[in-house]
Amino acid sequence: MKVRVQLFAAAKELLGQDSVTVEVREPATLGDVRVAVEAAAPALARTIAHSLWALGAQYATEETPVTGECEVALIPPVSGG
Amino acid sequence: MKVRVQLFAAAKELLGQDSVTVEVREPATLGDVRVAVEAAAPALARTIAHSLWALGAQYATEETPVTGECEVALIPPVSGG
Amino acid sequence: MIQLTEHTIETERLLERVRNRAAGAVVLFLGTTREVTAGRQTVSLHYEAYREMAEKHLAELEADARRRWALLECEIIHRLGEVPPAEASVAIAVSSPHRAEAFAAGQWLIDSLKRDVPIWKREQWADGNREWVHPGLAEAPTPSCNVDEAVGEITSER
Amino acid sequence: MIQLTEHTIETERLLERVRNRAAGAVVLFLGTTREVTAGRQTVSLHYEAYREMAEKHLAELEADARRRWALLECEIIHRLGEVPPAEASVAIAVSSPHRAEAFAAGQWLIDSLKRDVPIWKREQWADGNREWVHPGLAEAPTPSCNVDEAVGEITSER
Repeated sequence: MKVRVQLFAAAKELLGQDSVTVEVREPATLGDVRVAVEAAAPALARTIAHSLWALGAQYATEETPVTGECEVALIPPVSGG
Repeated sequence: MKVRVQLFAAAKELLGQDSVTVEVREPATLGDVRVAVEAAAPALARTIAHSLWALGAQYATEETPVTGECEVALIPPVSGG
Repeated sequence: MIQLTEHTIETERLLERVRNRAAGAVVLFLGTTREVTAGRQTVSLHYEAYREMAEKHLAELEADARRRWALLECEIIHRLGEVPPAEASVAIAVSSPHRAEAFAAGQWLIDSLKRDVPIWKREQWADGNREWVHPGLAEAPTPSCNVDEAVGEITSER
Repeated sequence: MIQLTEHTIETERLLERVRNRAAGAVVLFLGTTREVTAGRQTVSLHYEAYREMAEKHLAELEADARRRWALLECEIIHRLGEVPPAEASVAIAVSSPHRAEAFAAGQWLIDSLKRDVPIWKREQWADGNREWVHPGLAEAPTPSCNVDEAVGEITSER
């Protein structure tokens, strides 16, 4: 299945696009998505190492199952406020 | 010498006046002034027991010497803010 | 800057004065008149100060706060006279490069002000009673006097 | 109430909304753009959010704060886009019967927001450099790129 991962801040600028879509085999977890993104966009490796993941607009662990309808996002270290 | 003691809040209202002037023998301390005020205005006894004193617009102990030119004030427990 | 005033505290102008290009944080504290205290309804609070001493003491608090924390601006305003519900009797505004100092200084300033500065408030209760607030003074041995709004010479203690 | 906005944060209206007849205390925190950070001059900060998640998270912070402290009102506003020096990128305003809760909730809210809410800032330095701020990401292995103000696709990391 295809999973679209939203990108923000430095991750978005590193890739020059606000999302990256990867192919993962079902059943998949956020960890599988991570591996696929690292393969598709090696430039993001360092950022990913320091980032969290969100599923359905909430922080989620890499064990969390992912379906094709899920809203997935890479959350680099935040700096609001 | 005569010493004028400024009164505020409940102390002022209890006496119906914003100061009380007492006679003390020189050399005098704030403690002597206190004794003289208690004698002149027995209605203030309870308030005085819970109050501080100010000399020249600063908190001062009862051992502090007082002269006739001093600005003396009775400071009941404060409640600003 | 410190100020005692008989007028409404203008918070927008106060915030303008503490804004600073070197600041990362601004903390504003407002002490406001609470309508209900321990189940009793307050019509307004009336504040009185020993002005000369209060101004001196507030200026010392500002100087102390500036010594203790890296503040860029520090303003303390206390209103005197009548203060109706929801209006501010006191405003403390500080700015600093980082937020920890601004919060710490703001809390310390209001705590110190309430503990030490010679300002007093009188509750005007909805039932017609008035009383000066003198924390620590034991309950008055005489009952509080019911007075007309127009009078106001007589009071009771807490 | 929580809000993400592209516009200047109107502090006076914010204070009006948190004023409350049952409140004895109001605490307002403003996070403002600091012109100089570690000796470098900032022209402005640019804020970006994962809007849907940030709004959800801010609403949860408000709900948590209301559970933890006896708050009467609680407002969190974060500005997005460009924020010039001395202007506020974030405003947190709370009111409560007593001041301890207002200070504690205000500090907890800004600490939690800065730690968890998916909002990012990009420094626009006076020397022409831009960089996204990602605390904990080690120094970029490549030097930061000097870009025109008009470009802005390329960035470096802290």
